[in-house]
Amino acid sequence: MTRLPVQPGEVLDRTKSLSFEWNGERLTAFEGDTIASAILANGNRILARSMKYHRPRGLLTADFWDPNAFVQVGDDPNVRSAHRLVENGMDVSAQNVWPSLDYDIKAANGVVGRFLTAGFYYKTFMKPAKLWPAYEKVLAQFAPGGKVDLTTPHMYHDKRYAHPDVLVAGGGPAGMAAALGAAESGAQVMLVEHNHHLGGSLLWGSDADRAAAAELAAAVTAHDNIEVLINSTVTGRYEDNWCSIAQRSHHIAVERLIKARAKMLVVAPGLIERPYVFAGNDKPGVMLSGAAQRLINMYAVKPGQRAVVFTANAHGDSTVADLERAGIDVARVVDARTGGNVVAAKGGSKSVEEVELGDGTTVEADLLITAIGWTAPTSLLNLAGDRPQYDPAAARFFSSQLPDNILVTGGIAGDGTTDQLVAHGRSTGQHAAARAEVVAATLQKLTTRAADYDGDVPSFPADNRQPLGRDPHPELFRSTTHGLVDYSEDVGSKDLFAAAKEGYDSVELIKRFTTATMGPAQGKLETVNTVAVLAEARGETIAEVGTTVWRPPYAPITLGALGGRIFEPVRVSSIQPWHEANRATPILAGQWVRPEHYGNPDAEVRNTRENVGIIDVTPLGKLDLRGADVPKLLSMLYTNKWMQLPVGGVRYGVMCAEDGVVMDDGVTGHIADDHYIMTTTSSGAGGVWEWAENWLQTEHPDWDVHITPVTTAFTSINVAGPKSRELVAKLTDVDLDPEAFKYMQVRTGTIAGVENCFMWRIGFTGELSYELHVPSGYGLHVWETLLAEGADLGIKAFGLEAQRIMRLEKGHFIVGQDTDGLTKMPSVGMNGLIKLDKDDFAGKAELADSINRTDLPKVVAIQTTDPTIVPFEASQIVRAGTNEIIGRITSSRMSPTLNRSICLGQVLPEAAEPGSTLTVVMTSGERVTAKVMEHHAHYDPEGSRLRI
Amino acid sequence: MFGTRSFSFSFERSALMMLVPCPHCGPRNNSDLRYVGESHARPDPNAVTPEEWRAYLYWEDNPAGSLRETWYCRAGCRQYFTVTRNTATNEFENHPLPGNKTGAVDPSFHYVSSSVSPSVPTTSNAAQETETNS
Amino acid sequence: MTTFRQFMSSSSLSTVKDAGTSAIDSLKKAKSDPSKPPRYSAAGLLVKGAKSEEWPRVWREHDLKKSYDVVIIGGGVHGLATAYYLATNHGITNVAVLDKAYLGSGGSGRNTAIVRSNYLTPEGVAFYDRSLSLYNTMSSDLNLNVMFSERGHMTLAHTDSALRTMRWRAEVNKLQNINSSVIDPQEVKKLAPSLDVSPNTRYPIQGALYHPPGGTIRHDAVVWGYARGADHRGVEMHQQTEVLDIMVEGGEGPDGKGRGGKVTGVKTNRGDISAPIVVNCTAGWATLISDMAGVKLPINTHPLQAAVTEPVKVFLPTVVVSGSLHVYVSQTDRGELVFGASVDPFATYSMKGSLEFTEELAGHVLELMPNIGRMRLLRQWAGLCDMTPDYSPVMGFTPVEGFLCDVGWGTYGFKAGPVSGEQMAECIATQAVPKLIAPFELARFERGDLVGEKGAAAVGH
Amino acid sequence: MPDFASPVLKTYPTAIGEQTLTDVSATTKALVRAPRGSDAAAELGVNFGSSRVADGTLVVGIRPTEWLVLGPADAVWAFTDAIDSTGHVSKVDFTHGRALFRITGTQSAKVLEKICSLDWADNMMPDGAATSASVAKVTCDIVRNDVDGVRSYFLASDRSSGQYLFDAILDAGTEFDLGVVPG
Repeated sequence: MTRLPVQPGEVLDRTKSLSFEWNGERLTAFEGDTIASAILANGNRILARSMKYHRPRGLLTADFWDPNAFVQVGDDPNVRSAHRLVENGMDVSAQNVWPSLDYDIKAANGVVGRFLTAGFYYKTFMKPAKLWPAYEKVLAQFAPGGKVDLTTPHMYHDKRYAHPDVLVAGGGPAGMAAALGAAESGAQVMLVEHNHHLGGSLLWGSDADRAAAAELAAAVTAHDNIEVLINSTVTGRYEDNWCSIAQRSHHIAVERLIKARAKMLVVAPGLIERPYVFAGNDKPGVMLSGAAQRLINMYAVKPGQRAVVFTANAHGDSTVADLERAGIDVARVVDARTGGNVVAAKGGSKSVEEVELGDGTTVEADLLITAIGWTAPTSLLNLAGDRPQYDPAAARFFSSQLPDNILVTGGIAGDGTTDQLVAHGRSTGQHAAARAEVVAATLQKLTTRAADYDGDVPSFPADNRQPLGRDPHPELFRSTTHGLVDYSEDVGSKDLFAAAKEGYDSVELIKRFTTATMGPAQGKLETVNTVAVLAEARGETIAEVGTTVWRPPYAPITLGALGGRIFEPVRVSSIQPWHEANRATPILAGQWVRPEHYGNPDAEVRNTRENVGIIDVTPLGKLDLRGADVPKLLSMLYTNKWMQLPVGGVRYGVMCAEDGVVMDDGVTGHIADDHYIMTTTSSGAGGVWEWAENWLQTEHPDWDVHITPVTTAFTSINVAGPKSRELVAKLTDVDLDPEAFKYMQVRTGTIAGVENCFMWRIGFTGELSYELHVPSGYGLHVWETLLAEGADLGIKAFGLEAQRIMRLEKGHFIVGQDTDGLTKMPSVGMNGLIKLDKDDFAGKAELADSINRTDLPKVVAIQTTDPTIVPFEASQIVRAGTNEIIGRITSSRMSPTLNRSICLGQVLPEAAEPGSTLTVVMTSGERVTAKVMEHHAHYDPEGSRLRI
Repeated sequence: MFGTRSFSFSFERSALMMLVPCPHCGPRNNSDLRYVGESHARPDPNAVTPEEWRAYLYWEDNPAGSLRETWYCRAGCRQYFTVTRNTATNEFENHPLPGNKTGAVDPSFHYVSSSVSPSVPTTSNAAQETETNS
Repeated sequence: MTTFRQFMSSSSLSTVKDAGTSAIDSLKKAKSDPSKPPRYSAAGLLVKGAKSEEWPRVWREHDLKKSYDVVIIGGGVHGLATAYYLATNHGITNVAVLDKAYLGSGGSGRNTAIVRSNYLTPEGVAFYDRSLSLYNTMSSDLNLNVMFSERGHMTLAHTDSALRTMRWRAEVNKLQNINSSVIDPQEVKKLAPSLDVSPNTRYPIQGALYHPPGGTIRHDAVVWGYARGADHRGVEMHQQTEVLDIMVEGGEGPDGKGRGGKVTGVKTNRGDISAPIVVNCTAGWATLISDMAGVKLPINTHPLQAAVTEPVKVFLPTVVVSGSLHVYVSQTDRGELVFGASVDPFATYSMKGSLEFTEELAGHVLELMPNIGRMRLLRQWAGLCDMTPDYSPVMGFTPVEGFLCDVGWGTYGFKAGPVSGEQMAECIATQAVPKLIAPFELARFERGDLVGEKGAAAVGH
Repeated sequence: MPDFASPVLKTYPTAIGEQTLTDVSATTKALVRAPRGSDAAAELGVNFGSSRVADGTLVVGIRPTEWLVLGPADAVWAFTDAIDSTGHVSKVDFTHGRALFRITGTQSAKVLEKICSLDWADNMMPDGAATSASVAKVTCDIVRNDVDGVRSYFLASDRSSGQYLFDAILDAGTEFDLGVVPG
């Protein structure tokens, strides 16, 4: 066991013992242990094997960013074992090992490593080309990472929006002080800490550090204005301080996404300790000073027996005392500030055994601690447009230009004692609160619904904060030997030198060629060393080489949390309960759920043609138009004329976009003086409404028209069939006499006791039909009354499929099916509806030209020679004997009425003349002949049935 | 392009969650609005050649900088309005939220609304079938 | 037909005449160059590894010359392929490729590296099929492994209407001998077991267009391969070289630019270059470059976002696309899922990623593959796409003589890189528009004859 | 006349907690349009973004030049009939076009914050404030209308999405024990 006695700062609850499995072996842990600390406490050192060479790896940073600590936990791949807490019964296993962690065959890759330089695969496997797929399969075997379990259920993920005055990213001393400073100034604060405890680096520091952390944490937790989110990460900062937060600590969701519009963002993530590049720097036992301090002070784990400490700063220095207190023999302290250096870690593959120093001596040790400097995690600042600048004196990057709604504090802003950092944090919080007040006031003043804001919006206060200093720090990146730069990707400094020599010598090219910085830590450990090594290879400075752009998210976030609960609105008509009770087969049409049929669409067609059928057509778009200028609007939207439509009249129209392409069609009825109702296609309802508003608001604001979308205010029921008049007559007070209420007319009245209904006679199905529009609160009542009253007439409900068949029998085209995004109006055979003598209408200029064109395809009715053959919709029409496409079938069905196959199609003009013979290519490749018909309507082309 | 003139593609998708200065509602998340496109005056259809009309339909200014453009406040006030945005930075002229730009707040923030040309909106249904890159 | 050399010799500019001769000279030089760099091979790797030797630069650095026969603006796949084929197929090697950043820094390095040829229109199919065949032999042609992975490409249909469009595409494809067919949900499940093909989902999978020859490729390698190949033949690649202006004489616009004008060269941040032919091969900045010549384009610039997850063991063998859900996904050999979507809904030159994209993407991916909710998104990025009204490019000549465009590639540019380079090279060398790219000429917009890919894209339901 | 059928048809256990959701879709809703500065606008008495109680109705300025009048049928029609109709004024019965829900409770804003990106802080959405926004991807008209000093909001959506929206709100309210109270 390597568990130490109780440590003063440990975060373990030793009264609660947990057990879990590690590669099939049962291990114990205390509550508060991370998976990695528990594995180490049980005497293990190796957690994983590396990606390419499968080298054994132990802890390096012992925190979230550790590149060597990825494990599989049950069905959860790529778990950060140095961050994830142990839970009772967890099933943890090593990833990327075969057959086992201790013995891995692929480690043989390491032997041939000198040939597998970065990017080697670009230079081989070109020939024979046939063999590459086989090579590829082998390469894929080497894919790192855990396993996805294809039986994992879709878990519950919550989301939330927030509007904090001040969002503080980072719960270390400066972050906590900033939260307090802001909250004490009256701001609503959200404080987000990446780890499980507030306190940051104080947690693994001295007794005084921990006391300071505890005091701050207590104050933060007690403050009403501060919402604390632990084990949560600000993963991104987007436009206008739109910030994403991954919360891994909420009781009802495994991980949830919070989207915060922060008036001010305070970035206080601290610093990330940077590894040193030297030979053997990935051997188990080589770790950063923070790792050793966390293991000893927080988790009471003894990381080794005999240590060499390579230090360039106070954190390294203080680690020496921690090691000694833990009973570790500190064999040598090598001070970089006085010229000391570490050249190589040597030993077997599973542990450091001796350390070669710059002075030529070799020291036996199983632990090598390095403390050589920092990476400033400026990711959130980059996302805000900052371009951090390198300061060679401090050996790290600092932000250079921030927008006014972001402030930084803590280690990312400078150095200082705990007191100095806290003071800077507090004044930053106060300043952030003052700025947030300005933003809040501006938003309140500009937002119509908000409370009145009296007086002038204040200006941003002057920034009088005392800036933090910058401690001098030696620049340490690479020793005199080559070593790993990117542990996750197995990319070494030698690879980077080689790539630079080959011409991949800009920071972006070298990243792409070698994959350095592309791994799970996304450069947090690797980027600065990569840049430094490249600078060395090029003989330039770090500033000259520049840095790569950090991309979001700051820390990986699960797809589950991002997806959240899926909001996919569903729309149903008021008759939906009846459809469901009568086992309608549903079909999705956009957001609408509609009945496709009730079992037998052909029978539904026949019954409608013989008796009477009803269909729920509620999704049909309906716009209520009121005002003196409605006819002008209609004239503008439709290609035909509308100024003379009398009250009680209904007219069909086609709408074109400005490029002459057919956009929508439908009928509009003149209900009363200055009152019309327009119908649109179901899918076009929203678009036509916005289109009409656009004309009214931007081109003709002087016109008096009010548009109200009433698609679902009315439940729409089409009653069709020779007996429809007889049926409707039983229910309504409207005079249905054919002379009083003609085809293409509209009437208002009462239906089945429901007032304020309207109905019109139209004929999409080709039969006598009345389309009833009743207030939706009574839609189901009217539907059921129709069925009851129509029982003796042979009434049957019909679905969308029967309607499609009947409309095809009648040859009505469907916008978006028989037309496409390029079908101009002259193609659909309705040039009579294009009224170029109107002063203006949408698409006029284009139609004026295209109406004379002879090369536009035509929509035509088509029948196959063999009446039993129904070509699939989308079957191509070719020039006989060739593969040259001259058209396609756009709609096709077997007509139950005509007992033959019927089609609509688009063909080039050369083949569009009635009687032309066409060659249709079936899906099977077989070619069949077909004929272009004289009329679009296959059935009752004179329209006698609907005028009775 | 979104078809002011005639074409349009999917817009019921969210992008950068920037605040768009709606002159009627105040600042709103852009997901509440529909982007209509560059604002171009509609020529008199009776006085143009086909080529001039197509220039109106298809040519774009597409500057990397200041652009006059039209938005529709779809989930809010349902008004069309025209604003100026810097397409390189996505900052609106007279940005509603102080602090995004370095510098002082402009308390005299106001909006300009003007006549713009009509567009064809698509519906979500049509948009759903829009070909994506693949 | 005027050939390139006739065009060159008929030019009134003496520098151009010089350039014309130098084109031939450099061609000869390339053929006889004894210092040709070593080929890449496994044996080479072994030898270099054993001797710890270095490889030579993948492409060399040069001082900017005062004149070139052809200046190509944009060092992405399109520009480099154009240069490569100018040199390889036409012997024109006095060519400069200029890039304001590093090679492949634009769309070429930001796309999701999917290739396919199952387009809707005959002209689209023919074009992309040629591109796919060039990709197929690219590794050996360029002597650099571009890791073309012919893993099949599946476009899901969630509605009747989408299925109809898939059939349409399949039928058109079949007539042109493209391997493409509509498959049912059970076949979908066989090809990609992680997909949920049950009928009870919000967007049930009703079938798919399956295209076995489609797949993925290592996009950066394509850039490097063309650059290396062009370099071997004498083409000069100039990184960090930004074009500030294009010099045009005699046009009807301000400063002699625009219709009727003639290109004389470009101004760059590294000095002026005279050149009789300037080719705009940029994406994202296409209108800014063409504005410099006074040429208007029907293009708006929109960002296209992409994202990648952490790696997991390979479980998704094909490319999966859902137009309805705005998502496409494939798994790399490294185990990462690479995601893309359709373009963002408003024009911008900002390439910042957006949170909403990742939310929508994840939500939709989980609709398709409900079991991968524990995978983690690692990185997101965006590239710029130049969108045209008909989802088709603008290629070939413009109203300014000597100024050619290969732009407007929307979200399809990477797939088309090789064939575009090949055809643009032919267009430049022969001074005539090759048949394959004739449908994409700029003048179609003035005629109101848009290319039919728009037809499919706008088919409603 | 038959009984009005609400778009919310499922049945739910009655709430036990303090946070409640109620389907009030049967409420009469009149949509009134009047030009800026008209007599009608003055009689309606509120601007876009706010609401007031008048003669037993709630008058809501839901858009520029557009008002929604909510209440019992008699009161709504009495109020709207009395509005001056001179000029370009229109009145549409919108009762059947919209689902209408009321969510009440001290945590009601916290529930809505999970499905709507609006800032629900008191200064940004005071009692009486009105706006419209996307709630769980459905566009809703929203009015804050506190009950005895307790936060309460009306949400009106397209009728056809009513059932979906009702369930989405309930789901978001799970962690706050949101429950249904019959209207």
